[in-house]
Amino acid sequence: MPWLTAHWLKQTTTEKFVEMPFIPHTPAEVAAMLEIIGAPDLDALFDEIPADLIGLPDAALPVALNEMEITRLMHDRAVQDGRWLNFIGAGGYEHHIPAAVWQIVTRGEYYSAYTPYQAEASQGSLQLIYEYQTMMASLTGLDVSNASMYDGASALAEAVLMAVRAHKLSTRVLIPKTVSPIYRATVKTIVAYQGIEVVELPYDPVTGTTPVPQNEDVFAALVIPQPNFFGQLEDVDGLTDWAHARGAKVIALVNPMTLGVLKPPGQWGMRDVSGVQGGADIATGEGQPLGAPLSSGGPWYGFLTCRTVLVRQMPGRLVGRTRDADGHAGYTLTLQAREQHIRRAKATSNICSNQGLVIAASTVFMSLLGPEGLRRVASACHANTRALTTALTALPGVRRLFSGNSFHESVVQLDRPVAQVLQGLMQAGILGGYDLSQDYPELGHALLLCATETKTVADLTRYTEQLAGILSVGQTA
Amino acid sequence: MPWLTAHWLKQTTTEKFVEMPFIPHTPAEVAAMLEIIGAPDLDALFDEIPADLIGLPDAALPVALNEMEITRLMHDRAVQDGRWLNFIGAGGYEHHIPAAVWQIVTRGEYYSAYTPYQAEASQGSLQLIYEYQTMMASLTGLDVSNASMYDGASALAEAVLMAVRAHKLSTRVLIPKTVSPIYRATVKTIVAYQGIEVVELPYDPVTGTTPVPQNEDVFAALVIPQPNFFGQLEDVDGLTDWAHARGAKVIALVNPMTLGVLKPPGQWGMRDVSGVQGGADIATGEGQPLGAPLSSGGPWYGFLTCRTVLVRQMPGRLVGRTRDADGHAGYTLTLQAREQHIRRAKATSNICSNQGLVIAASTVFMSLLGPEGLRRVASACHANTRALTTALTALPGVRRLFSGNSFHESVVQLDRPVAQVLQGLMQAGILGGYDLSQDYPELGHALLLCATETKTVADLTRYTEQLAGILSVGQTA
Amino acid sequence: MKLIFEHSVAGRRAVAQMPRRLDSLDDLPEHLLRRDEPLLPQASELDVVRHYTQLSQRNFSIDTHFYPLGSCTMKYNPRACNSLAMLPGFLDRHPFAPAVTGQGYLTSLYELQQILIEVTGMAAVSLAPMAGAQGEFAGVAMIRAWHDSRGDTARTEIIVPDAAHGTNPATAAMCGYTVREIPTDAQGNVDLDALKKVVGPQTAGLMLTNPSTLGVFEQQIQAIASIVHHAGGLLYYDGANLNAILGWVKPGDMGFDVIHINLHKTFATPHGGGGPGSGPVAVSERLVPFLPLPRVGGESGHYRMLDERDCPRSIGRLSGNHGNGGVLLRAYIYARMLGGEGLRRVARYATLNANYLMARLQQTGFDLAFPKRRASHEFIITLKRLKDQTGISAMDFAKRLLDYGFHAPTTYFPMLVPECLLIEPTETESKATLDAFVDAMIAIAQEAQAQPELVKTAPHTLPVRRLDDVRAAREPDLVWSVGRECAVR
Amino acid sequence: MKLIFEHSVAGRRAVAQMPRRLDSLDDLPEHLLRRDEPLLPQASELDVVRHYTQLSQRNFSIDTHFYPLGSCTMKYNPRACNSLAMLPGFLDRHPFAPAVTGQGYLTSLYELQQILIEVTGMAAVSLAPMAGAQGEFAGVAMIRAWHDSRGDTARTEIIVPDAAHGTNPATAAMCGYTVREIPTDAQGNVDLDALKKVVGPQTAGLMLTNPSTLGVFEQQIQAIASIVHHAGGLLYYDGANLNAILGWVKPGDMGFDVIHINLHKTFATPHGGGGPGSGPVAVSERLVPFLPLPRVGGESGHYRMLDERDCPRSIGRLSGNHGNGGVLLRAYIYARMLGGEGLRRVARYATLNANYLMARLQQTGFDLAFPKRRASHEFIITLKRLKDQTGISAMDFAKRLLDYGFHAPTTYFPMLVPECLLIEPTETESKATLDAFVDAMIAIAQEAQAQPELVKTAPHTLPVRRLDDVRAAREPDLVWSVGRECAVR
Ligand SMILES: Cc1ncc(COP(=O)(O)O)c(C=O)c1O
Ligand SMILES: Cc1ncc(COP(=O)(O)O)c(C=O)c1O
Repeated sequence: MPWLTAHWLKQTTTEKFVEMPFIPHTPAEVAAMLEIIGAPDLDALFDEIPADLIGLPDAALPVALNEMEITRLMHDRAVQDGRWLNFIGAGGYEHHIPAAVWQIVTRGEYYSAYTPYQAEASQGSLQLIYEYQTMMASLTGLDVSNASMYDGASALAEAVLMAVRAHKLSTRVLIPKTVSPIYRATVKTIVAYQGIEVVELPYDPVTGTTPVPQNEDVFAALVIPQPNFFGQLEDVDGLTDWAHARGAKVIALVNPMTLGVLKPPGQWGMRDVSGVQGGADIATGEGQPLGAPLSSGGPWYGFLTCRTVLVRQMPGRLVGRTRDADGHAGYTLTLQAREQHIRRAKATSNICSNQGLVIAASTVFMSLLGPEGLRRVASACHANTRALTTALTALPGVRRLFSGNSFHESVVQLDRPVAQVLQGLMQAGILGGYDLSQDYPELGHALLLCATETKTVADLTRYTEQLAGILSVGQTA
Repeated sequence: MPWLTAHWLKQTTTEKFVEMPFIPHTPAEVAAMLEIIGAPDLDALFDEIPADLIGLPDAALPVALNEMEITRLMHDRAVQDGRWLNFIGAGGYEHHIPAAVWQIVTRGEYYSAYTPYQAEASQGSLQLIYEYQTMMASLTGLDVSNASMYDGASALAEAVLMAVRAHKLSTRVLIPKTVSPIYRATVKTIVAYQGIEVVELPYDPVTGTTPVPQNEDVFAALVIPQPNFFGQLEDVDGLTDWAHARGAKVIALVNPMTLGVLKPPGQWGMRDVSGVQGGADIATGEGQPLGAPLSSGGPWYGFLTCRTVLVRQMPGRLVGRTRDADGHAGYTLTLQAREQHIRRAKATSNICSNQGLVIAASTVFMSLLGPEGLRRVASACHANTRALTTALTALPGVRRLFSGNSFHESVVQLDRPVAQVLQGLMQAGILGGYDLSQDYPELGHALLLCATETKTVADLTRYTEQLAGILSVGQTA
Repeated sequence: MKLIFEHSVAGRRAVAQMPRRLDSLDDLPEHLLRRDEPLLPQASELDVVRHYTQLSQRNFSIDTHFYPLGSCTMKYNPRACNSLAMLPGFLDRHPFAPAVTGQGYLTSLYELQQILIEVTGMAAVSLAPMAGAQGEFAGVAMIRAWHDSRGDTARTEIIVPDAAHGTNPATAAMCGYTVREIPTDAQGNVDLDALKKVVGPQTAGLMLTNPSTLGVFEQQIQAIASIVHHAGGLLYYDGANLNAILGWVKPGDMGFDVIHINLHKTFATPHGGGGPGSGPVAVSERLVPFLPLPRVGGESGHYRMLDERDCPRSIGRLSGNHGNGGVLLRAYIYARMLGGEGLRRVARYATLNANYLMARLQQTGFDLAFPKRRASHEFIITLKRLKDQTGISAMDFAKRLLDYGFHAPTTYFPMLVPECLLIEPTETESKATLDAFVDAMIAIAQEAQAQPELVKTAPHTLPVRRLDDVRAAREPDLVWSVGRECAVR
Repeated sequence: MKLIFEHSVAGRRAVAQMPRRLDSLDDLPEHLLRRDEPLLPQASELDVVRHYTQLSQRNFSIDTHFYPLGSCTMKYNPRACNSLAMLPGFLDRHPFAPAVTGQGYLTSLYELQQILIEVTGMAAVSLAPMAGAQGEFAGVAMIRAWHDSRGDTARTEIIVPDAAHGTNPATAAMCGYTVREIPTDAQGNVDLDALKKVVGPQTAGLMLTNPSTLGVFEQQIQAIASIVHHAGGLLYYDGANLNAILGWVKPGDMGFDVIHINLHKTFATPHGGGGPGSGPVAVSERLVPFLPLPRVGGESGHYRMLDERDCPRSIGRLSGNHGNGGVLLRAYIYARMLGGEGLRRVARYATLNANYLMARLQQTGFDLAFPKRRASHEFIITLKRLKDQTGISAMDFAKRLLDYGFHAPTTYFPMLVPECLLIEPTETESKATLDAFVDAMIAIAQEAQAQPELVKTAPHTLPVRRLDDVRAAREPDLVWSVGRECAVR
């Protein structure tokens, strides 16, 4: 067992675990059941399987741990992963999650239920999703929302597919380089085999935003990130109107937490460009900031909202309100003719299981925060990042990289390799941000910073002082 | 605010928190409500209170923290209290508690319900208590159980009061010195003003158990601990028969976890002492081992079971099964004429709130373990303590203090002050046991050890090696 | 529903929850070992999880229902208090682990002590009592210890108003005192003349709740205090109703010498279907030496439990450890989330809700027990008139409320008001909920006239119909045994 | 029940859940800011807790009900998996935090990879796919990448049996393939002749579930594999039904080249009312370079995520991070609690339960879709005869089961069996539960004859009666807005 860690070996014993965790059968019951079946023994139940396919017990697998043993092992591992003062954002954000959120959604009734196909026995999940859809549609300023996609990056890919299906004429999609590089990579994987051409748009090195392109062939959709990957605010109105004027769809890629204060995609554009309908057509993004823990990256969820005209292009599940036999309101999965279990090869997507429990958490989260809570959290993130950026850029060797407006995240440039500085900060228990130099070498020693509402003044000071220390050492050396 | 910790000050701001956590009222609602009441403002609602009694806001109290702030504060504090390898028992025992236990009982329906006075709206709590009563009665081998007392020590005091009420002739109660000193202290506090005389019985310094007394005046009850505070097994049969022969009641003080393997109190005695009814009359003890976390000592619970003839002397709540208007089974609080809210000054006790949620946990715990689980846990504790004792007493300077049988805990004697050794073990992250020299100076450098089922072979080895190291240093110095 | 025992199958085990094997007990003599098998369920983990999850749904609770149970302060129990008090660092600590391993815990408790001292206006507090009744015991025991310490052993009586909670007289009796009950006047105040008559050199003290369990503030409290003090007695404050005056009136300022606080009421810790509660006891200067043990002392970074060596005159210990620690942590977290101002707001809005609900019910035709008085955080209506007219009792009315999705108010307590409902909405309920409750009350009052049988046989929509309490007491069925299955729903 | 929005009151706030103040946004231009207020509830914490607690009680779930939903493997989700995966150390870690800060997490994932490799008999695995369907996507994309890498670009078709789950054809289409459906024979096996007819140089691969969604083991699997391989195609294994053969038959041994595993089925992670799932994809040696990213590599103490630099031929990333980490932890914990033997027992007892239930239902008169076959971990009954006799459809029958406290089996899937119920009891249910289910089935069959209306209009005891799906689709009401309150129960 070369892949077993030393710890694992210590935790197991060589003794055979002859009992059956989670299986309730007693020997007497097994005998009675076999008799009803008319089978001599359990092995007989596998007698239709070609004998040469049946394998022996797998010696390489460890013996069972009881709950006490696995508890100790996982506690050790969780403690080992420790507690860090985190300033990384870049698509995943540390926010306070009210204790009520996960206490409620891990109730067995939500946690251990299946997809609500039997509507009458699933009104809890269904009504909750209907409430979720309402919240997300309103937050993004669009008409309808589905019941979630896997995550923000894959949701963007589905939005691209949706837009291309809706456009019919072109399969070109424009994605600015100010969209997260990982999102761009994901889109490419997912749309790769459907003949879609992804064109990347350059950014202005001064503002870190996407200029309105001068000239473009016909294209199906433009993706507009807001705030963009650098935390810079794009000219969403100009870009929206430009794309609409060319008959393309606009896909807004947004951090939903920031929509407490930033203009919702449904209201982008509409500046006196006569004859052009304003507002993004589709909005998508990562739902994690609304109640999902960081958890090394998942489970999070992707949200997807759109205009009513696009609803039949929507992938994934939709819940609708209807009436029961007595005329009372009730909820059910609807418009299923879009989905794989009905439409099979012609479905809008192959998605089946989604991120149900995470949107349940998100719904409770949004209910607890309400419009004012969302507004305050977004503003606090902005204020904290602004304060941190100001403090850090007051240090010698640190400067703000972009002009223009940033929100919630910002980029600073250092006088030495970012990796080396981050290493130093880790000695002080600080995760100092996201190193941009791998994905954007042209930006030099660029560091993406994020200080959410979870950071206190003392935290910001600690970061600043530690960075000052690290940079000064380098300077004297 | 001299009593505020530095941390506290850092966590608060001087800003005024003008909003109302957990209070839902909006200004408009307050105005509408005052109008219905016919009061000009909120202050008017206090107008019957003498003005000179109404105080000003208390400047010494801190400002509110939001949930995010208190979460960080409490996480810091919990981490500060850390993780120790614990070998202390002495009345509180570290056991594995299945994850299901507290996930279930902290469901709002159990957690936030009141005492089940409205039976029809409380069948959940009531049926659960009926199940609990059944389990505890069976575990102790007696007829009935109440729905809990505060903890083991106070339950022992109530058992003493019960026995004295039942006996009518004497108010003397015999309590061996092998009962936990803290339990003895608690009994004294609680029975102090009811004219009860507590007589302490000496123990045999060789066996660490209570000899059958040679001669005693008439007394109401004898308390018999099993295992006793030293982990030694008392001659429960001999003591029971001796007390019964003298017309006294027997109160068994037991660790319920050990009843998976030790003879239950209801079966003590009965050795051909003709004409004497066998078995303890009352059993009591600390319920913590059955599913309550150590939690620095609480909330735990005291259990109390007895023979049917004593049920009207029982303090606390009892749940009975009855029928509803349709003849179906249902559960309700019963025999309330014993209790303070009916009988007032003549009640069996003043107890009102008990430890409901903890016995709920205990009921789920016992259901998960079943008879076999209890048997195995008790045996594993015994085997681990035995193995540890054997390993430690193989070290020079360590010897077993008592002869005879011990169970689950044991006493060793060291060649130097226990406090000093425990200090050394703490350097290695080990809490090495309970120092008996304060309460039993006559025993010398005596240390009470406990290794429950949570300890692995590696843990025992770590303790042994660390102790060896500490003792050897002393010897060379 | 079936009992868990009825899911039991011989030999079934939730294997993940037990050690892998049965260790040998060879070293122990046969006669000390158990021979029979205890009646515990033999069930799988799924059996157990499903049974207790389903069972939970047969409860009303704050998290699911409005629960206006008078004298019980059923306010929202913040979920953060639960999760933070259950962090592994807190759960895993042994009570006998050295203080240095528990500074996080001890700091929280020390600060809670300080908060309680501030809001009560007392000199010191002990967190040891595990519920209100145990706080009362500690308090009355301290009164007795104080008299004893002064050689004043002739004091044999405790005075208790007739409206008092049953724990008050029961406690006095446990402390060896004779109880002298005094009546209430028509306005719900203590009858001063009666008090003057019973007070004397035999008076050890008086126990009082203020606001009283009648839902009104005892206005003559200062006079009462001076009468009792003058006679050499001490004043005990039953703090069960502290929610009504928290942060506005300090029991210490009213002249009380000793007080308990029900943290599971005023400080929002859960009632847990019966407990655990927590009943810290606070005292004025002269009683400080007698406080029960342990208490948290020391200073920041070096807190520790004070014991008999630190406090030799203490009445002693009430339990094996230090109170209900997990409950104390929840109360502390709650207090910190409210802060000084927030604690003060509790009384203000609890009082607003009670007075609003009282006004609305009065305006819709219900009879108040004390129509001339302000409500405190609770109030009483009496259904005597309805009972006389229709035969519908307070109990019938209460049961019918359950059908409307509301937990019933407290019934038949205090006993001096006939057919009474003691209603305590608490500050965490919204106007919309109170209005819905009024609607239900009106609807039932109409049903009482139009379809009295419907009310008399309520509830109709709960897991069981009206239960036979008489049968329960007459033929006690307190434990189950094999073969005792019976018809269930 | 009311919607959460109907509890909303302008200006109400759950204050403890938000920063104390609104920080200034002065530095931002007006035109980028929001002007209107989003439609989120304005509610108190109690409003929210009560609403969602009550709402939860309107769900069936494993924790409350037997849930024999075919093809979904609704087995017990151990509670320890939940609490351990949610330890703060795991929850708080940022996905971009350096690997050195996540060795506890990465070690668990690495070991999970190894466990999956062992039980599937494949060469390597990627945990990245976030559900079965995404695993399928990754698998078919790898098939395509492999053909492409060999310059074999003429392969444009994926073969799928008619019994396949909808995700199979949908996935093939997403990967740019044309779907060729092949029929099933009377015994539930793939029609080999039909297969031989469609296979050819245009065949990229075949997707198969084995045991199939018909509840039977495809016995000719080795022949199928050789036909497809011979034609140059690859074999995809839809692992949704792995529970039936876990530890006994390895997909790798059957000749599959690529496989996904639904951890939320076979590995007991919760379905969460729709997700999150997890669909790791495993491959034989030749496809290893194409596995999706990231994957966990490195060695003990130095695990890290492999990326494009490590695996330049990968089909790429499927999501922003590394799959559903929290789900992966739950699956890992489950696997460790079962151990090698326990994993093997899963298939044995899942199969026992299915065959027992099948035998009992057959013996009481129900028609099996494949009466001559063994059940795998699930089986199909057809109610066609009943429908013809009484007009009671499989859907009616299913709805009536809800009244009896059982979740309905899967209805109308696979589509080729008329009026079918696909029944999967799973290994964690007891004989007593299966027997109770049979009793309910018999009772409903009798009702169908005696009181058909009762069955046709079921359910009768749930929070709502039968819902109008047609209306839902015809007049879509997908979001709420103020003024759209309607009659509720
Ligand atoms: C007025 C009053 N005093 C005392 C008590 C006793 O408190 P506990 O139940 O915490 O012992 C109560 C509890 O209901 C009460 O209402
Ligand atoms: C046979 C089969 N294949 C694939 C899937 C899709 O899996 P997922 O829902 O995880 O995407 C399912 C799920 O129901 C299934 O039953």
